[in-house]
Amino acid sequence: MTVRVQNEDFDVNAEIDALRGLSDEIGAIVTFTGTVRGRANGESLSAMTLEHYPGMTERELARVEAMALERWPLQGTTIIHRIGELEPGANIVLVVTASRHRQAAFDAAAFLMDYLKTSATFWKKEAAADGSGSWVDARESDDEALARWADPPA
Amino acid sequence: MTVRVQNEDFDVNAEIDALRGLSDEIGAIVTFTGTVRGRANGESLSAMTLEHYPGMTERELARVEAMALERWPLQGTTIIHRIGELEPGANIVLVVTASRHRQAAFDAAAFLMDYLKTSATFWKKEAAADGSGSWVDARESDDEALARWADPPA
Amino acid sequence: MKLTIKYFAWVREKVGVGEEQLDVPDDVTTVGDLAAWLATRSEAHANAFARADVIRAACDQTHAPPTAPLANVSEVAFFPPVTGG
Amino acid sequence: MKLTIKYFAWVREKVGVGEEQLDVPDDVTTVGDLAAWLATRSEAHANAFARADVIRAACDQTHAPPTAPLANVSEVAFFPPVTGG
Repeated sequence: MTVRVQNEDFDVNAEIDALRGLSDEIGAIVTFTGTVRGRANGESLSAMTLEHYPGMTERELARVEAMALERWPLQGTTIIHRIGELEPGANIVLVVTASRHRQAAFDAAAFLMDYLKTSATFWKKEAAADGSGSWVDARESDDEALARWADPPA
Repeated sequence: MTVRVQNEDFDVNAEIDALRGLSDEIGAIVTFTGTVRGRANGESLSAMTLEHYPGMTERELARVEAMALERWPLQGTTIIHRIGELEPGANIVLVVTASRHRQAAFDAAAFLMDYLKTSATFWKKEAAADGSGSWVDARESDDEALARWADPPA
Repeated sequence: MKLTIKYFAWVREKVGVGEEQLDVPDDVTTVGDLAAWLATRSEAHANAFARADVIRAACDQTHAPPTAPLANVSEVAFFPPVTGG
Repeated sequence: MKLTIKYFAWVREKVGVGEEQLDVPDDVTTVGDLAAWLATRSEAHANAFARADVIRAACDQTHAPPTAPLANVSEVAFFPPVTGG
């Protein structure tokens, strides 16, 4: 039930341990780490800047987290998203889910990422190695990924 | 492409960083950590012992890993499974997958866990708080989880 | 009607500012109306809203479609489709 | 036919040993035959193989059904369904 938006890097071990301590019924912990690719479609990246909508971002992340908690039996969730200037290879986003069984943890983590990608108010600007900058276009496949969750879980 | 069977604990950060260094195209890293539940079905656990079939276990894990690498575009995978005496709350198993995009990383990690659960030669014996010991029964739901992967991926 | 208007990412860059406090005419009653009215305010605004179909909006920090009413709203934001994660 | 037989988990506990080197009669040609023959060797073996339907097997460290032939096999293992992960 943690949401953080920050420039600082995160520590996956520390976030896993924070959830592990919440309940002695936890048997499965899934993490998703999104990173800045150093190369995409053959082009080298020199850096990425993450802009966001302060206030709304935190509200959206909390809303998405609440949806996951309502849908799956989770002992804990954490969402951390970095903003500002990030180097190639750097962490961008961390999602952690803890549950009794693995399927809920896997599904909830994928759900959180799909919703975050399409509703949390972040925008990426890539700086190419030649100094040019361009805003990243939204991917249609992200909308398609979201459609998977339209039906209630089995 | 790493498989390890060991009594020692593992370090999730270190394993993530090991995969991250393999390619500058990695954008998504998923980890699954399975832990010893301190309480299950209302009963307290004092410890768990993991027995395995040396030689065959490593072969099965390598086989399952090769299946995942053939099925998804992965930059790297790691499977670590602990054996011997483990305390409640302790780590049992770690699976890490790294890919360009999140869906392959999520699916491959879930696949590895489903196959590992039904084919890797490990057996859990639980010691209850009252000193009694019992071998854990296989769960039918694990066989059902495996059936999901019968069709080729979309 | 007094509104705080916020812009993000390339919408912000094209408009040239991140935020404006504006007194909006009474016949501007929806998010879509507001986008059309903003586009008339300067060449920079017109340029920013030229691709109005791809611009998203939020009213008081909640995602809102072009048909969303502005009644009782104090902050409206315009931005491209999000690309976080 | 000389075979190394391995037992794991509760099969091992019931048999009382983790490994045996045995000379197996020629009419024992499949994994299922071998389980039936092992069950006749002692009360402990009989007890271990009483629930033969739930016991799994591997030939030379590869999962094998009861119908699997023993020709050219040097190591056979019997164990309960796996419970790792």
